[in-house]
Amino acid sequence: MMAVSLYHYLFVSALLLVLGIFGIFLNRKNVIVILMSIELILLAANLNFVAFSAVLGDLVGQVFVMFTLTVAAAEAAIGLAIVVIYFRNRGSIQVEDVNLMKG
Amino acid sequence: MLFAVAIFAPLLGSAIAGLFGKAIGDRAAMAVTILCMLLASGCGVSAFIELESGDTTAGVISLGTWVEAGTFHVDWALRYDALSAVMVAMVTCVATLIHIYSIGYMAHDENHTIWRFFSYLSLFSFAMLMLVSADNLLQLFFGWEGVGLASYLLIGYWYYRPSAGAAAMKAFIVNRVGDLGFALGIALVFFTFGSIDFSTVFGAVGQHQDAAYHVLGHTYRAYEVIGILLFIGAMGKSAQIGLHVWLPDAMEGPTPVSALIHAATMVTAGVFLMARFSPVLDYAPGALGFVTFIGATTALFAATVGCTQTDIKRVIAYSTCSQLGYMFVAAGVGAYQASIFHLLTHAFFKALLFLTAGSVIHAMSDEQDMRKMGGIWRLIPLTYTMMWVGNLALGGIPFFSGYYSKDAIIEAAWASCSLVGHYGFWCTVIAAFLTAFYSWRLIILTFHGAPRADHHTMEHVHESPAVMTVPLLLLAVGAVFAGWAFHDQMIGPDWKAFWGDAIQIAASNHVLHDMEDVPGWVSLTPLVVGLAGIATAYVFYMFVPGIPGALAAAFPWAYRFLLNKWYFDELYAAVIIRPVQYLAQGLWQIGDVTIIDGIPNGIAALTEDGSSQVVKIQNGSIAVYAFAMLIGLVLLVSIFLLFLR
Amino acid sequence: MNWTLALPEIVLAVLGMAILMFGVLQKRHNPFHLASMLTVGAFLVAGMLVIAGPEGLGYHGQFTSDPFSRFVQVLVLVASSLTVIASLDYNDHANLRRFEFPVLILFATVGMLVMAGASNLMTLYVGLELQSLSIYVLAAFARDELRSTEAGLKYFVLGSLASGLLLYGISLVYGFSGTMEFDKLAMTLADPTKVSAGLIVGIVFIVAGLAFKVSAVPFHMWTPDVYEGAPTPVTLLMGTAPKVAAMALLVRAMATPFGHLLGQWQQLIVLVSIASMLLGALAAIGQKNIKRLMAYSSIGHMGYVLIGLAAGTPNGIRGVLIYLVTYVFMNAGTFACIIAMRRRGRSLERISDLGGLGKTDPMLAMWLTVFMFSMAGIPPFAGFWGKYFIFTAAVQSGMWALAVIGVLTSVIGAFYYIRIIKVMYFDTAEAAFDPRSASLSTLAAVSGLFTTLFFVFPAPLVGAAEAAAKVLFG
Amino acid sequence: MIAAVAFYVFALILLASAVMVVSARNPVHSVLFLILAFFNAAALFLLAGAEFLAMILVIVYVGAVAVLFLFVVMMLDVNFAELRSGFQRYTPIGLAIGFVLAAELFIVFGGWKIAPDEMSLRFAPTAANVNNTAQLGKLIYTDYIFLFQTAGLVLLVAMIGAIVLTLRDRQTSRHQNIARQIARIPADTLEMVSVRSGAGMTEIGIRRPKVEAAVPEVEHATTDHDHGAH
Amino acid sequence: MNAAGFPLLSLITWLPLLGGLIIMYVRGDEATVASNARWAALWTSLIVFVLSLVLWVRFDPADPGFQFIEQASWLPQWGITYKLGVDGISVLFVLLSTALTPICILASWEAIKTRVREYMLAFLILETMMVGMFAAMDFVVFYMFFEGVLIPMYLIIGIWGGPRRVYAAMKFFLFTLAGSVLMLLALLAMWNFAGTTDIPTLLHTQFPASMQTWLFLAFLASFAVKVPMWPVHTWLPDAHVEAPTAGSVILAGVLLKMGAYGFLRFSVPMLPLASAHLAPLMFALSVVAVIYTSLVALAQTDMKKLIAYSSVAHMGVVTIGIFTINVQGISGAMFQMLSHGIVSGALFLCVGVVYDRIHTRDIARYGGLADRMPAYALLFMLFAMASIGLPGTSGFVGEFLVLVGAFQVNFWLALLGSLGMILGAAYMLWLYRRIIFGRITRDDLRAILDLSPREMAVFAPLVVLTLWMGIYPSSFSVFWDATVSTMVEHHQAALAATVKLATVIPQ
Repeated sequence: MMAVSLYHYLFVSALLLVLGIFGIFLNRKNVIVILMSIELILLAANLNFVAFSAVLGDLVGQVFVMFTLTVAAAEAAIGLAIVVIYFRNRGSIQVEDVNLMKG
Repeated sequence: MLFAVAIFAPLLGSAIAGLFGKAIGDRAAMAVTILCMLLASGCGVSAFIELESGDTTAGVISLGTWVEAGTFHVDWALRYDALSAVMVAMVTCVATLIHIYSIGYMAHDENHTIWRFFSYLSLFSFAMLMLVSADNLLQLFFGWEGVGLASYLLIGYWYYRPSAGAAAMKAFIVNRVGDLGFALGIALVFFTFGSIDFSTVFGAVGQHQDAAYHVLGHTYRAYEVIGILLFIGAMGKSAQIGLHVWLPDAMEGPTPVSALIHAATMVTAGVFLMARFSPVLDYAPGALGFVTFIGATTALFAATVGCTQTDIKRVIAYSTCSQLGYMFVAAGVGAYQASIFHLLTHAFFKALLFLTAGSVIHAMSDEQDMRKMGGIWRLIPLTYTMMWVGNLALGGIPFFSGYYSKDAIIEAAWASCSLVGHYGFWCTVIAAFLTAFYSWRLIILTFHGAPRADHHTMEHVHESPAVMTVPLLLLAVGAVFAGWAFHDQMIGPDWKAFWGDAIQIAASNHVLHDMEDVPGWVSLTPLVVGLAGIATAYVFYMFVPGIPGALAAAFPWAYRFLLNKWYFDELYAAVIIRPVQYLAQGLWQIGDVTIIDGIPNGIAALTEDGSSQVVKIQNGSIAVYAFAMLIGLVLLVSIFLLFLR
Repeated sequence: MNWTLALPEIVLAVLGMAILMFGVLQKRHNPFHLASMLTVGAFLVAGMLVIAGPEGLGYHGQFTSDPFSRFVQVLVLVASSLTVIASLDYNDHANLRRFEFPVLILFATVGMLVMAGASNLMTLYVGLELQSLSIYVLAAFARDELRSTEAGLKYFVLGSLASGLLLYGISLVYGFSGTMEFDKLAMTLADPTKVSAGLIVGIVFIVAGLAFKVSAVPFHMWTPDVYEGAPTPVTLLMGTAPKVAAMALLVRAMATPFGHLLGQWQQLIVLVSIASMLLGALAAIGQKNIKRLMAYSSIGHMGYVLIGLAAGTPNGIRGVLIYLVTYVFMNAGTFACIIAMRRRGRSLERISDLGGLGKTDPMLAMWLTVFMFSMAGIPPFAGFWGKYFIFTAAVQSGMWALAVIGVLTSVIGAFYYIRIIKVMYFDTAEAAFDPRSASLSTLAAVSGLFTTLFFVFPAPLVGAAEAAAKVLFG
Repeated sequence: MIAAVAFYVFALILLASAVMVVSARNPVHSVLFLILAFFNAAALFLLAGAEFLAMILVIVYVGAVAVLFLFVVMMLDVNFAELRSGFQRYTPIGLAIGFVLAAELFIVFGGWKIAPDEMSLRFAPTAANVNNTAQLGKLIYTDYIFLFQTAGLVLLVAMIGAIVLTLRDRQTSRHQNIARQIARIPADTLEMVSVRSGAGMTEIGIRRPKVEAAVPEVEHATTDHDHGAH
Repeated sequence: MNAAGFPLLSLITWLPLLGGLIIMYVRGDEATVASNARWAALWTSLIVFVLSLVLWVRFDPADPGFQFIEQASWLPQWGITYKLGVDGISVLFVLLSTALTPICILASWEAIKTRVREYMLAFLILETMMVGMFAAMDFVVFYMFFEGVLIPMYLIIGIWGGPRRVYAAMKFFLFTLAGSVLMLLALLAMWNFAGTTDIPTLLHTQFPASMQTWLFLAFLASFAVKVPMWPVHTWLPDAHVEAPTAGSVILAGVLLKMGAYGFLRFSVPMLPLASAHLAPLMFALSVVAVIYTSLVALAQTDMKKLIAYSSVAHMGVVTIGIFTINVQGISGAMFQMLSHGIVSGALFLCVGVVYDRIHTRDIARYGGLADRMPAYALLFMLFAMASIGLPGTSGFVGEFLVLVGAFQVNFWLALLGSLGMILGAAYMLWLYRRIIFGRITRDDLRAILDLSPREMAVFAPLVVLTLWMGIYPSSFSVFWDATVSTMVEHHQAALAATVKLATVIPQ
């Protein structure tokens, strides 16, 4: 079963979630970093699932992680594709440059 | 039925002249209206005679339902009794004469719409006839407002004159103030009696004596309130002090109009109303006291003003005002018969005076200012004579009609033995002096002395054509003999037989009886002061013409006070008209535009402002958007954890 | 295991792949139009399967087919079909004639159908992602347009964040309840002692994730920008079908598994609803771009829909469904009109471009007027009825504050709707638009007729919505 | 005990590398730290008994996703010197909000408990005697077939999306048209001429090789997007 | 089936829409379209009018309930039915609507030159909405038509209006919408309580006292704007000034009546307690409206604005009458509404006549028209006098009955409420004096033409009605007498029941 208590996992995942969120709205650099932050958020959720799955002795959590990973991969592919074409048009992927439309 | 014909014939004439006048031409319009009027007067007089001779009995002619709402039921109906028959006869006769007179007077009208004039005249006659023949208060109100409309139209006949338009408006609006009181009075009558039919109301007078009405924080007897309210209506129509301001201005209309509506008929509607409603008023002593007080004050006030006016028609107008005051004094002390009697005689001599004045004006090439007349009595002797006749009647010189009626009123005032009655007495006595004074002032200034008009005008002074003078003569007959002829029936020993149920008085009211027993000096006083007035006028204006000027110089404030008609117009302008104008502008510009519109406009502006604020956060930045989402999330989670667990 | 429960989804996916193959292999002609037509056909087939299909809970509690899901699915299919039809003309002119477009719409629709039938948090997530990913791509579909790609980027980043939060929420719910199935969740939560804070926080996260999809305040921030930037048919799609599906999902999630926690989430929905209505009404006022305006308008509309949810009664849900139906048609029609705004081949988006449309193109102006009045909630148009049933529910539940705020914001909202009418009819005429294509005219007319004549026979639709709503409350 | 130590180590490295992902100045470094984070997360998975997922995480994430990230970062050729470092203006309040969230989550986690009857809700209890991979496989291909297929669709969409967004036929690139190559016959391209000796090329009318008009097919929809919709 | 033997009310309601459809499909060049649209609209409205005369003939005045009832299933599960019918209160409003529409169409014959087809369409739609609203026997149906009126009216003001038409149209729309959405909530609350929106049922439903107050206030929000009552009246002058002549006519003639009709149909009979309790508020607002707006009218320089303000004052009299809740007051209010519908409509037409010739509504630009336009002057005089409330014209009866009704409530109410008699005379005569009286000074006025035969035809029915209603009003009041009496009885019974309840409960 588990080597450490569930709470440890939950704390780690919560911190990971917050870090991921910070990555999205605090950084000014690069859109790709935002994509990576999203991966972190998904990872946090996955960690939760795995931990709960272990504690509950239920495989459903792990199954969900499988699907999550699939979706995350697809998301990464599409996200990167969008970033690429955005870069082609804009010539920049700085976060602060993404503000053509507002108001 | 003759009575109904008398009433509706003028309407027919008016409608034909008014709607088709342009097509059929002035002459045809005149012919139609005058024919109709002749028919009406014929029928009216016959109806009166029939009633008096007992050939027919008083009654009500119903013409169908008018207004109906629950228990409020009003019919179109003609009331045929002594009072209405007298009035109908008088109105039709005087109106017919004035119609005829107008043919001559209006011949040179620059307006070229004489058909319109005659249509209005007939319409006026119709309205007045409806008024006097009404069987209920609402129909009376119909006629009441109808004469208001007709007077508006007639005063404003020369619509291109700004002053005429203003005067017409003033007349209507001031009348409306009174009408409001009248309308409220009608409502209260309904509220008290459950009906506004005269028969029902008068029949139930005894039952509702103790009815109370709560107003102004106090509870009054309903009859008193009814009396006051109806009298307010009468004040407007009969130009009593306070609401008299329209009458002098109304002289803007052609002179026959003045004769018709502001002497003989319309202004007497208020007096008629008092007489008509005598059964109720007799139980309202407080209201009657008020009536006397106002009437007496008006009589005196108008007489004083009449002494300083220079416009010939205005002098006569103020004398009308004053005489109406007499009538109200009579009504107020309970001598309704006397008031109607005076109304009748006054109709003749006042119409005569106005028409004579019209003849003078006609002769003087439309000059109305007495200061520009003088020295024409030889040129227009007939007019001059007629003026004398009229003024003798007005001044209450014995054996002329005014003598009988005026004396009766003054005696009645004394006989009422009340404080306000005595006030009425003294006021009327002084007014009698002043009346005589300004009447002869008028004669002297107009006809005697050196001609003050320019040469051109003087050359054209001529006697009026027969179509004008014949009515004058006929009216003069009335002015001379009406008093003598009707004295006995109306206020003399036969009054009960004459009036029948038309004027019902309470058992406690015995003024007519007491009148006979007044001291001799009371009966003599009017004559004495009248003669004194005539004498004073001669002294002032013929023998020692410097006195008026000297008096005016000695008492400039008094002179100006009188000349400016006690500053009523100015007072109203300052207290009512201008504040209302300011208020109107203020309510519009500040109330509506700024405040009331300001609120929705402000809300709109606020909304737009809010909109721009809300949109500000939408700055296009992904980070900000994500941040907003996160704040939202944290907020929701916090709310949950803090409040909703 | 009754696999036929998911037959419409399966058939649609298979057809989608077939169309994809067809598009790839077709070399001679541009397959865009044909693929679009085939897609519409596939939607039709799926629609018939939905209507004719069996009911029940299948796939081990992962997927369900009940009147509610079928109602939503049909509506989603209609909305998607309208989108595809609208895209025909637009893509022709915008050089987006690529068969992937309808195929992506089709797969997005599959995702939405899955969402509609989800009875398990896992299904919910996967369906949502299938739908979202397709639409991310569609938003950026005009890949040489900076605005389109920016829209795609924004939508993607924020959408991913939202689905990350949703996922995290699911994990919490799973962890604190031990199951992901709606039925079992409902069973568990029936016992108040088992309701832990973690569970509720999880629900909040889930609500946040779904609220993002329906663009409810404060998760709405992406909406105006993405609406403006995305190709107009995609905007139309985003405005209709996914909103319907996500709202249905929200409703089902709140009503079935979390139904016993009504007291808790109700307040949440009330807050979100009020904020959405206010923002939708206020922010739209100053807009000059009609697509942005529609974005704010949709935020406002979702606020009204959420009133129905907040009421938490079958009548409320009925109101939600009816509102969504009317909303889909109004939106589709409006966007058809927006797509028709084109002068000399150039698409126009400024509201002022509509100037004098009443003179230059009375028919288009008339339909747009109908839609605007309808959105403003003026009877007898369909939009009024949506609001009517929503407010009925609110009143029944005694949520007076919500109802009053709702009607007042609808007045503010009416301001900008009728301003568009004002521009069309009262302002001076500009040059006429290019001739409309038949597809757009048809679309506008169909939507317009539905919007106008809805009031004549509302009973069948209302009855269906009633039946659908009742399911959720057992 | 060892497991606990291992957990702390991995968890710490995971969080530290997550911090670095977010804050590293160079995106390449971020990607590398992301990879590190994934490795450590995989270790945590392993500690929790999810062996298969741990492997998948490494293979899929590190092997595919992270590499894809790296590839794109490199490809986009961003001038890193220009990248603004530092954080947004509202960083302090942002941090505060973040920490509030974290704190709330921590508080909430404290309330976790497992009730016996909740265990009955489990859909797929772990079996002790079957290994993790087999169990998962069995579940995915049977009970979760519907979602599994849907997930497949997700991937399909991702594929279509990536292609549709990024693939473009350049006008300048030349494609091999096999059918045309095969269909080519000598007569089309070769002309047998008898050459006089001493004659110049121009004299015998040969200027250049005979070439068909070989315009590349432009019908394909993925070309020509120079004019946008707006 | 109903007294007519066929679905008369539905026919009257929907026939204009059919005419509208026909107009929509008129093809041809602009002149042809315009001409065809005019004729089609005129004929449609005339046919509708003739049909509606059946109501006049077959209506049974002795029956206080609804007549000509027709019913169709609509949303049966929610107690919402498509149900039409008229009772004494509504029947004449239906007739008023159908009578004014052809007059309006005729009045716009030449005045409207652009987009004639749309104009006529809008008017026909408007007629449908108006008739439907007055004939509705189901609250939801009522609401649908009530709000639906906004659509054509908004367009009429906005498209064919004057220079500030946009502001006016927006204001009109938003004011009325803001009010009526609150009514919608009240409607829903009533439905929630009674389970049906059937008006006859609701009339006999007793709502709890506290609920009544809220419902009343919600209704007030809607109807007060529509009437309009002070202080939510400011949309009216703007809307009137900017609307085309016929739009003003309909606005004054029918649309303002919708609010008062709402009070009569819903507030008073359904919410007797609240009506009794809040009557002082209504009186206060009405009295302020009468005095305030009359004064404001005095300050106007624009003819239409003046008449618009006078409308507010007259409607103030109506609301006084309604809330006296006695037969005279309500009857007077009814009469005042009908009369105002005709008279103010006619006054707006009068303004339109000169506006069509001189293209200004500035009072100062006119003067001395009596000289060149005697027939016009006569008509104007008639309608001005009717507006002032001269006995013998329609305006008097209503005003006086309201006075009588008000007097039974309170002297001050009667006095202040009747101040409009004086002020009304003041502003109306002042207007008349400045337009008709005086000397002609301007050349364009010197060349002005008197009424054309078409205009005469427009005015003729109005003249007849004005006099008819003034001289023989009982031929109109007989329609509603039974209904109003019953309503007042019910009201008193309801109040008495409450008093009894209140005295019983404490024991």
